[in-house]
Amino acid sequence: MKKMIWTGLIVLIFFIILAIFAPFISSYDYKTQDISLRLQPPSLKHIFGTDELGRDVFTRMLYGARVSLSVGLLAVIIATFIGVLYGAVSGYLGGVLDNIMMRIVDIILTIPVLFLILMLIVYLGPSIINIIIIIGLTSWTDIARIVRAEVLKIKNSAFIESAKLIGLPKRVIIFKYIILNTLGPILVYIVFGISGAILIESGLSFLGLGVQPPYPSWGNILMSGKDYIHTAWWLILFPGVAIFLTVFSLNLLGEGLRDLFNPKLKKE
Amino acid sequence: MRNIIEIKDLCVNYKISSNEKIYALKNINLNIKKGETVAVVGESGCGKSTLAVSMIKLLPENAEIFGSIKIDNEEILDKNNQQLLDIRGKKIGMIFQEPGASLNPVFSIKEQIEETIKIREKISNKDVLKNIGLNLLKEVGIKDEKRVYESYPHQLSGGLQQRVMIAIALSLSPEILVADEPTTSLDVTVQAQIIELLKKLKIKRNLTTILITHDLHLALELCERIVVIYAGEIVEDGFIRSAKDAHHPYTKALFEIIPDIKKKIKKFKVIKGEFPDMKENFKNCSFSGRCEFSKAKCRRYQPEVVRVGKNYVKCFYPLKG
Amino acid sequence: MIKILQVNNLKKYFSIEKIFSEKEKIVKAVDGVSFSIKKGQIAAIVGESGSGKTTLARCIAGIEIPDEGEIFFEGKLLDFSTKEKRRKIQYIFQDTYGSLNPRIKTGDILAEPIRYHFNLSGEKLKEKVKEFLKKVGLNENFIKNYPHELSGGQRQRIVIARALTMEPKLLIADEPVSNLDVSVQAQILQLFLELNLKDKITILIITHDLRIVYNLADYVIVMKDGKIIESGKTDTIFLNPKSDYTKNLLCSIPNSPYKNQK
Amino acid sequence: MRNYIIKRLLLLVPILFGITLITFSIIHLTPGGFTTVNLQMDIRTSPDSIARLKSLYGLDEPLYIQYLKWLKRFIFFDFGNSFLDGRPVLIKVAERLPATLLLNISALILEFFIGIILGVTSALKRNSFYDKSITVITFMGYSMPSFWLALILMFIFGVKLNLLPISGLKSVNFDFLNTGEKIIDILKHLLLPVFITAFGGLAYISRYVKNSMIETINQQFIKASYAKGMPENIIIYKHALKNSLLPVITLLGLSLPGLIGGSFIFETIFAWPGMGRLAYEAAVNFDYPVIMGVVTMAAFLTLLGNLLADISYALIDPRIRYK
Repeated sequence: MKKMIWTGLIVLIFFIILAIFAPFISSYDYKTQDISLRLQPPSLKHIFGTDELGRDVFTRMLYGARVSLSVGLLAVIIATFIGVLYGAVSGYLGGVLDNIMMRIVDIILTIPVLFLILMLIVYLGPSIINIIIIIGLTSWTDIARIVRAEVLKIKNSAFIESAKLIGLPKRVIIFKYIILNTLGPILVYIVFGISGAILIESGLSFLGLGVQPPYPSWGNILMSGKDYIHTAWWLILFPGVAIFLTVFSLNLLGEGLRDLFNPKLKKE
Repeated sequence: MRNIIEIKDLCVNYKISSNEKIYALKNINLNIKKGETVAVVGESGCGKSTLAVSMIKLLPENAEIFGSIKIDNEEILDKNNQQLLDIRGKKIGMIFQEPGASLNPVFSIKEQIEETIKIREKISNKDVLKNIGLNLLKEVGIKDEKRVYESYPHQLSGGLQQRVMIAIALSLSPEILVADEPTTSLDVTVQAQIIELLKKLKIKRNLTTILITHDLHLALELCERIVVIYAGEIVEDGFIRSAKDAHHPYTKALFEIIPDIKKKIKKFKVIKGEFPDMKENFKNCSFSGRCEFSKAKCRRYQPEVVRVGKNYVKCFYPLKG
Repeated sequence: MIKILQVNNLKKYFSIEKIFSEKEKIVKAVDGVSFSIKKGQIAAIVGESGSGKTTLARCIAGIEIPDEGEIFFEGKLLDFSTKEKRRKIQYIFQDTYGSLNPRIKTGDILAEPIRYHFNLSGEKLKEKVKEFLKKVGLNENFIKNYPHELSGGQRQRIVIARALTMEPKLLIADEPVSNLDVSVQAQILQLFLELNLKDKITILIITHDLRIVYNLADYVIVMKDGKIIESGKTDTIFLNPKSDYTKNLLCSIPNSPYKNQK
Repeated sequence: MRNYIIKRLLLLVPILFGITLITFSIIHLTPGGFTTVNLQMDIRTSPDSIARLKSLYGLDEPLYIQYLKWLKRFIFFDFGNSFLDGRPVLIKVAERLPATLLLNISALILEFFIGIILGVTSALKRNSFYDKSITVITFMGYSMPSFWLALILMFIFGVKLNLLPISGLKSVNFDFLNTGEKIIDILKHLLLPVFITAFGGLAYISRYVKNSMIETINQQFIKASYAKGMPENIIIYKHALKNSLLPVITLLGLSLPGLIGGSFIFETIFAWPGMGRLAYEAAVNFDYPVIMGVVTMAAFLTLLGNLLADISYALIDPRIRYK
């Protein structure tokens, strides 16, 4: 359990450092084209080779990491914000309102999310900001359900009833009792949510509906690579591995945290 | 009478991590004669349920088991799963606490009773099976056996569920019935009915009965012989009717903890401290930390089992009674 | 003696909406119950599962709102409008593990209500917390533990200590020992006896175990199907039970001396 | 039980209503949506033709009237005509439906079949090398971008080894094959997309089944079955399996939206003539009526799947059946 958390964290921190210090790590520019250098295989000069426009793939991946990671993070922040608020209100207030709010979630859940995203992107245009907002706006339902379930469970728990009986004020009950006890599941969701959002973004970019050139993202490097699959394997391999490693380590981290917050496992 | 159960130097440990073990049972020696009715009394975590399931070698994967258990002179611990089928159900029937959880919720009572008989007795005629099943339900005192037979577990009350469990446990006509806290989750009035039923069946079927319970008074209802377990060890074994017959300080305390309703004292006997950590393998008397009579010797060495009156007691300074 | 609690014709019905069946079912959990408890007594409500004993207790503690009837506490209609009034009746849940916030240390669990009700802080607060720990027989090292690090008996003591911090007049305990081992049971019951004797707290205990009642309570209320079957002084009820139901309960006690009289 | 089914069917009405409301809002309320982008997209469109188009689609009327009209057409499964070729959306979607159903249902069957087997076997061999390897492999599948895996497998099996076709539902010479060859041809085309669709979901299902199985095995009635002398294989494969697979039925319903939603990526990569690819093509060509039609149709299918799953669960579990 601890091993999973640490492995996940270390890989992630490594990627984050690469993304933040991209300009210091690579001396190339991500958008300067040089047709004379196009489709060069990996070498000491270009360790991940060059793409069809002669740009350094390694550099593009560094900057792509910025895009992919921040799209994932920001989209999840939006989703978490909406979802936590929605779920908490629904669970805390309960009754008819809860019933209506949850039926709305049911409805949204029957519409395949990716179709919804596809539709919205076409309407709004595939800018980075739009992608973040769209992924954020379409993926809050899971967290809303998790938070609602947790709040309901806690609300009906004996320890909330006893807190009321000893006359603790509402703010203490809300912060120290309800929020403190829902943080675990929310954190777990955030981690899994980021990996999900990164996958969605890369999928969209791969289809040309995501981040638009010249901005690099792991998905659109793959997209341009797909036409050169016979000749330039490095365009496919490296960005794919990067996405896989990021998502894998996020999922590892999420799994580890889920176990960590599971009181059943803790008691033993 | 011959011994139907002979347990010798039985030890059971549960591995919980690479360097931690729970010592659930330590050097258990117990002989039970055919037709005897014995209660195994102890608090939760003392190993009494482990003792019950050891008799049919039904222990979780992380268990290590040493020593010897003989049922009708046959060693149980050497048997593989296939050979154990001759013991489980056929020699020893077993019922558990929370009858609702002991029945599979997605099969009907009919299916659950009949499948054992069908597979083990190789009877496939539907009418014969049904007849056997209904008769079993009648035998355990179920009046509307036809309705119960077609029901699913969740449609029955706790008392009925436990009766069904007893019927299933008896379906292969075992010689021994082991009842592990059979009434703990039931109401008092239902508890009394179940105990009545066990008494009746014991006589009718000449069953050797072993009742596992935390309630000494309940044990006295059904059994002559009481075996008291504390922290994985048998501390006293014998014919105990009241606090006067108790020679181990723990047994005596158990009588006084919940005073019965014969005399009112408005005071509860308190055994100080908490139940010991079963992850330790004691080199001294396991009760010495809580015993009001303990002396330096008790805290340093392990007592041997001695005979006091009609009882066997594991204590350096057994009470005279 | 003065009546601390008076309950008149209390009713509480629940409707169970059965999702898969046709009609609603109404459960009369408490169905017209009247009784009173004197100050300084230990009273017990006894009944089998489904008798409505817990619902009745929850109505008195203000967790459930009764449908009909009235409850008087210290001569006045029950009222929890101020925190002063709230703290006088305390309730101990059957599920002790669930009634403690798993993410708060025991020291804090006890400090919270004291801080809020008595405006204590700093050293004084710490002293007070230790005092209550001592009162329930725990040493002060326990302030650093989380609930899941305690044994069942220790948790029950913390729960009792938390209720005591409110300096209640009436302490209601719902099956306080049913999940505990016999040796721990006795410790907790003895603690209740001492609290009643030394601190003069009136105690209302909900239980299914008549053996406990006999040795603990001064006054007994026997309930069945939401109604009171009989009530009276413990000795009277045990010596001379009037209803068949009570007689049957007494006979059902393991190793019961009533069995031979039947 | 009958009431339960009736209740579930009645609940469909508000949900369907909600779905139409959401999709309608998206077209009409999103900034730069249907009303503006589409009509301004073509520079050649004259103001006159915009007005004509607007009245053609009823866009000059108040929103709620538009919605009601749209709803009325929707009830009769009239999603309008495609902007691209003017053909009715319903027909276009219906043409693509079989391919999508073929892909998704095969993937669903494969996913659950393998997932259940993996879950049950690793529950029985808990903490063994086998269990751990299954966990790692399925977890990797779960973390792998499926389109990337698709590319790589296409490269290996299609391009390098030339074993499998990498695009479409059938070969060019399909019409000249006999029935047996036709089936084999379709199966060959199915293999890669189905495998990739199923692979990602394996982790989820196998872990669900494994946990459910472990939980069941630890239940007291399993212990009681051993105690009453049942042979182990009956306990595991009759008692434990039935109990632990029951909740999987609900999972089947729940995994539909993900499958259908995800299909547009695979369908695009493999040039699979299904609804997903239709949606993608419509999207890049701004063909709104088609997108709308696909989205509502997909939602409708999901709803139907969920309903079937819930009802069959209720039929199989006696705790619900006899309540």
